[in-house]
Amino acid sequence: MSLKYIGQRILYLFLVVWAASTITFFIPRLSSRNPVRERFAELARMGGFAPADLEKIIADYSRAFGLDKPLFQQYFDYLAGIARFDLGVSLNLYPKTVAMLLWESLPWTIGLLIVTTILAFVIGNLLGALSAWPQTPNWIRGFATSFVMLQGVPPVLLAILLIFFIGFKLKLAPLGGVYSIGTIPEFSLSFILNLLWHQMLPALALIFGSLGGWVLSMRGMGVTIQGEDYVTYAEHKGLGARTIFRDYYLRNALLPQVTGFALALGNVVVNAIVVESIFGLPGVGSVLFAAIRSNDFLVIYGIVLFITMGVATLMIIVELLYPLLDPRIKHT
Amino acid sequence: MAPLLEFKNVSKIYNPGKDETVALDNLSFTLKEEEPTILTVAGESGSGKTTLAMLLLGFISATHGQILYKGKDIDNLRGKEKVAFRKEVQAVFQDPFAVFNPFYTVDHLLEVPINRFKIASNKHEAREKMNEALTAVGLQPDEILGRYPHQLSGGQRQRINIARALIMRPKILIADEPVSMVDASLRANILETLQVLQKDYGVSIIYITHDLTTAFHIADSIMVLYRGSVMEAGGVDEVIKTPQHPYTQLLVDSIPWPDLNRRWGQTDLVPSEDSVIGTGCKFYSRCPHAMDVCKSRPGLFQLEPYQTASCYLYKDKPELKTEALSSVLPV
Amino acid sequence: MFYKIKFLSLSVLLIAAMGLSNSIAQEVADIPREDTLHLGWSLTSPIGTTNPWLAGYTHQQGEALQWEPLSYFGIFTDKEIPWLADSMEYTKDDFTELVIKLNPMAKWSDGVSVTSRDVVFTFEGQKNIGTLPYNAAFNQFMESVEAVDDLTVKLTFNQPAPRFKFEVLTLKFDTGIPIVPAHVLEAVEEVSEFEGGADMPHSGPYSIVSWDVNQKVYDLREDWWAVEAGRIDTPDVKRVVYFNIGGQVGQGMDIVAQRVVNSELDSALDMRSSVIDNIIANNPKVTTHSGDQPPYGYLDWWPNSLWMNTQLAPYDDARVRRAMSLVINRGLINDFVYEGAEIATIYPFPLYPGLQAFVDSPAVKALEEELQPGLYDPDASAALMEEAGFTMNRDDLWEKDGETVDATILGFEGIHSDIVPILVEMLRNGGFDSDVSFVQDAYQQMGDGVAGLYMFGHGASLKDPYAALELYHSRFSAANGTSAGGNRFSRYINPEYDAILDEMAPLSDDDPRFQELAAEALGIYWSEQIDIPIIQWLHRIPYNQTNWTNWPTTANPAMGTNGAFWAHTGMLVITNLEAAE
Amino acid sequence: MSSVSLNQNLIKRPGRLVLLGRYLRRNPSLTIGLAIMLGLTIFTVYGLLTINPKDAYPLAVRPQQPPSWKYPLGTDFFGRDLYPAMVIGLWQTAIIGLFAGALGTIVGTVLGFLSAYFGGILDKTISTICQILIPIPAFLIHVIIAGAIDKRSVTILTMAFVVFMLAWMGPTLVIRAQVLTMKERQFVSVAKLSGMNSFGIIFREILPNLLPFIAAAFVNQVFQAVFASLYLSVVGLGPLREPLLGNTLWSAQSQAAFFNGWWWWPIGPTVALALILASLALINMGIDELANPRIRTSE
Repeated sequence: MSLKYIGQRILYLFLVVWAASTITFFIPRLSSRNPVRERFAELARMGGFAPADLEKIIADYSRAFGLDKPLFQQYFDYLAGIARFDLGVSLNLYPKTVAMLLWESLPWTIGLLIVTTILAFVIGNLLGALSAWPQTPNWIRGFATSFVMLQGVPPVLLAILLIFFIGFKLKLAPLGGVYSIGTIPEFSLSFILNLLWHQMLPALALIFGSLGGWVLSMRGMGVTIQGEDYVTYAEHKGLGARTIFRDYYLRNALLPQVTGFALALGNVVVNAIVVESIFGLPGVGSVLFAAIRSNDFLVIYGIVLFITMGVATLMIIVELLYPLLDPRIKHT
Repeated sequence: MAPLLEFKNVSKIYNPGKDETVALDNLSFTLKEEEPTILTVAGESGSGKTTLAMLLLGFISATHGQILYKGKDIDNLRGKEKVAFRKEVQAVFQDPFAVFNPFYTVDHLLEVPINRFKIASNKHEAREKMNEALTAVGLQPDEILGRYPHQLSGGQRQRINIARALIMRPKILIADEPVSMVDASLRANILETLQVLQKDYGVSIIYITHDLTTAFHIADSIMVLYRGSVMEAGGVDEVIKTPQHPYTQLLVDSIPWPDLNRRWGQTDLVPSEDSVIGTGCKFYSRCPHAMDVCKSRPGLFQLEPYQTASCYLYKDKPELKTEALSSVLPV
Repeated sequence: MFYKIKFLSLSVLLIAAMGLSNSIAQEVADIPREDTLHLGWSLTSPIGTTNPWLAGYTHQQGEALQWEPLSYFGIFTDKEIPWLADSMEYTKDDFTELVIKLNPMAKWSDGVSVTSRDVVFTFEGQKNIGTLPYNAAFNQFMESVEAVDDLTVKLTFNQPAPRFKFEVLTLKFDTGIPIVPAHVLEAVEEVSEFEGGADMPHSGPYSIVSWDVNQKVYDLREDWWAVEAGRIDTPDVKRVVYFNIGGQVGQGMDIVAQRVVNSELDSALDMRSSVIDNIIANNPKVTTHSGDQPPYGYLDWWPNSLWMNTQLAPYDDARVRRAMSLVINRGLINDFVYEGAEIATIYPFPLYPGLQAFVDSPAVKALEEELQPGLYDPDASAALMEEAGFTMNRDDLWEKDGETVDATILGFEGIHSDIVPILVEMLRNGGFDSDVSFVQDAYQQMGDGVAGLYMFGHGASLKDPYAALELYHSRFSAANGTSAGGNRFSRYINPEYDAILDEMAPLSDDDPRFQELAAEALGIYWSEQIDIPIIQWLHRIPYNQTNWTNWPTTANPAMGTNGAFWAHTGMLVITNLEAAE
Repeated sequence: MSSVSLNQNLIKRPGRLVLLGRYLRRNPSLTIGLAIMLGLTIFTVYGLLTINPKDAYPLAVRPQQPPSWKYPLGTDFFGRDLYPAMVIGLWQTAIIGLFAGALGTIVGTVLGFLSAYFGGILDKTISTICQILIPIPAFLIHVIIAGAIDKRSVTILTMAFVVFMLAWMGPTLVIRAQVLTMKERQFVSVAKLSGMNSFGIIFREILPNLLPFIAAAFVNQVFQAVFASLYLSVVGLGPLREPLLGNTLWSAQSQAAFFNGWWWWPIGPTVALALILASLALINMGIDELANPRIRTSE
């Protein structure tokens, strides 16, 4: 793995972030909307605030947010800000910065996403690999296929159904939130159990929602690998089915899936946006959902950028680790 | 009259610059239309023999030098001449399966050239031509046509390939390891077919192989390449029976001759990494006779009327100009 | 497996640590559930922001428990509720001077007394700081403010300001100003950027003790001045939890409803009629402002109309506006959307006691008889449209010069998604080319007047019709292409109308001439159909009586405030609650 | 050898239909997926011919009615008959899916081909752009685009176009990779020797072999488009009055349909969406097999 290669990848990361920031910057500005004005209008509508001289305040704030500068000046200021990891200020939650919002919401999302993505990855890939493996009993195949069908049920709906039936009707799980109302957060076992207990349904909704994808792609991979000579060869060597499955088939089929892992995180975030808000979890998804609905543009940009950066970085990390998993690959 | 094919100081360099690879180094030879021959190009993988084929077919362009077909540079062929060149220079490739488009039946392989080169004027005639060609290579058209490639044996597929080439009545046929992926029992059959082509149809064949035994059986002359340069060339009899260049000796030595008294593989070919001295003999690092003088590139020394070697062991012999290589190749 | 569980709990611990690292937590006492009030609401304020003068401040997320006004208003009893001030009196007949007397017991939470210095500081700040919400009002009316003594403040106006005391100095619904502590804010350089923090001295009954993104926890102060001053009994509610359900964009209404049913929440944001219906069916302990009967809510000050830009064709033609009104079937709206409750309206203001008296007056009754503003008559509508030069095209839509009537209704999904689709179909059936548009920039489009038709509330009048009628004064009718803020979307211009309003301005609402003029103006509003009144706005808030009783209802108006715990008067609602047996 | 050929001569080659039938029997996922798709198509086409489209919009029928003979799928809060609403919703969802899917696939295929076949700067540019855009979650960009469009002009087709904008990179990279390996295959060289020009090689030699990949990309694109349209509806960025499946679902949710006991309201669009997405997933699974010649040859 050469320095030049790493340099190239870092350059690539920059390009990705630059592309994402450019898209997010310019597209909204193609429209005639003015987020500052919308924000104050929203306040006026909610009745919390009845500014008599809306126009003056809007002008003041537009100046404060740099919206009165020429577009390209704004663009370069924006890029310069990103370079300093300064993602700007939320209009809706002023004076909260986007970085603060991310910092507040990220832990709740990471916790949920890590657990669900890993579980979905492991279970999904195993089921997918099994369903492409000729010796697999039919019921496992059926099971795997049913998860593919489940993928057709959007996690949004799954979340609503889970809350209504498991939470409300059967009273087997809480109806949302991160912990029980009124519990004072502290570092105790009971509080942690409380936290875990509240993650159960959202995790289920997300796992069911993404399992099918893994089953499907792993299955495709498995079908291809099966035709490879080394699997045939291993069979002829008289290795046990279990060994062949694990060492020759699963391992080789899994490799491309690992690259998908980073990309999948990006997609999980999309599901998380809706699932989090349905469960009332204060994660990045909820923040983004609220920002989308109120056109809190800097927050939208910031989160889009952040997710993009995360996905791109993970992709590169996975790519750098790839030679460890697959000795055939060398980065030059 | 210009010769059919002429290589004039042809070199092919990949990635010119720091990491360049010289795939073919200053090669010259000619084939004459009136003297159809079978010329073997032998060498290990990486010797430049495949590059030679690609150059000849016009799939890639030479970095230096010229390849002339009937006196015209093949890179500059246009219109009718280009069509003629396409039609008259044909190839049979190593993998008899890969040449078939899995989407179509094997008919496709034969129909395309017939249509493109307007070899037949109607469907019936086209069918005739196909039958004729298939029969010529020893196949029964009824068994073959309408089938998918995976339904046929390797030997059948390779013969269809030759039939395809045959349909076009080529002047030159490049046979790139045509038998290496075919069952041993069918090899002789295919090689015979090639010989028939040369004799009966007047096709010059460039037979590319790493296998000196088959070369010995069918070729008239041979050119041994190592890292893009000619090590030894001449008549097959001369070169294979009395190899003079240390490299050819190694190659010949490693042939498992069916002679129990003959020991083979006595000397190991020790591959080495830091082999090429930019300006020296390319075989220097592996050569058991390496000498100081070998640090500069040896020329071709003519040993016999039909044998030449590029080695300082023979520096007393008269030196042959690179361009005159063909003079030692019998037809 | 065991390893996995360990890994999971370890990561949860780590994440919880990260998540809680940016929260406020003091030493928190154990307070049992029966002394705690759980409210489901939307929390968006930055953690630690309590200063009412901070840019972007809202009183709706528990802040109303900390900040108090000179006076509250009990809308359902039509009574002023003196608070930090014992009295506020206009001392001149032409409403140009106001004297405020403060309660001597009033104290900030750090023990410092509330004095006239705080009041003067508050008023001057409103006048000088551009970002404050009443900056314009103070600049328009206030001549000077002066501390006569520690407890007396004299406010002088530069013109008659009969409504200033009520509109600005009194807290009701979501309007008015609270008094801020001078001794804290004077020391701050840039008050609009000062966060305040959890321990900022305040006069209200509760202090914040724990705050993260999920909830805000307020505990009762033992030393609240209002109890000592005899304003109120010691509150039963020892702790208030504002739990973040994400508000109108967050957790779905149905799930919040489920949490109310199982008594996790004692109250939450307002809900649709059908949902309240089912909450009560699932848990009979839950009640509403109107008990367990529709309409389940109380009247908000925000009746909704279909507004029109009267400077934009074809809405510049009163016949078209009237024709649209004639295809709105208000009875069907009541049946479809509100379970038969009489919600549809013909007035641009809410029928609170003062306004109810106005519409019940003979003058208004006669006008209503004559103009029939609530009439549903498609034939009459068609006749008007033909008169206005429209013809019915092949799609059964009115058309003039090849253009259909662009009757796309702009509205807000969170609050209009039940009613607007119904209106759209009514208009379509009447031949108007209508569609729904719940765009995020709806309000801006309304303000800019780029589209024709908007669903929006009035939010103006509470006691008398002046504020609502003033919305159509041509003073606010900016030309097309400019922005019309503050709900003045009509851009209506009528000198005759303006003259009536100008005559009303200096008059108090108990002046008979005022009532006469108001009826005249309402007559013009109806005959010109400046906008199409559609519905009264109700707040339907579920009150779970499992833990707490004495919620404000029609039968038990308590101090007469509206029942919204998030409004300025929410503090009075909460402090009046009684523990259930 | 001769006995083998004799045998081959004796077997009568079965017709294409029979082969297709046999193939479908060996490939149950493709069969089931196609069957569901066919069912949905019949439902929609039959529905479109028989319903009164007006019934799919508010105030048409009595509101809040559970399923009955008169209203097979019930009616909703706004007085829409949910059966015609479902028919039209399926139709509109299909338009978005097919339009965005087809556009994404066509653009992807063309770019992939250009990029891989001609190489050079063109290839560098196209593949770099794709690689840069791929890690950016498409949905987020959809949101930004949809948020910036003037909402009154949002139609079913605009929505499809928004979805397409970021749907072409996937197919481009897949097709590019396939063409890259394909053009190194010897049958391409042989076709050249047989006198075929670039045009012929692309369309007659390479393209047919890519059909399974293109089909898989297409199915995948349609899947993504349907999903994206649902989520755009959910965040309120679609054409609201239209009974798009996502819109119906989300309006049911925002009217608390489950809690209010109007279970039939969200169930219809959910089942429909699940069936569409599941059938696409199954077809995708089936095509995988088709795309892999090794699997195809081993019966």
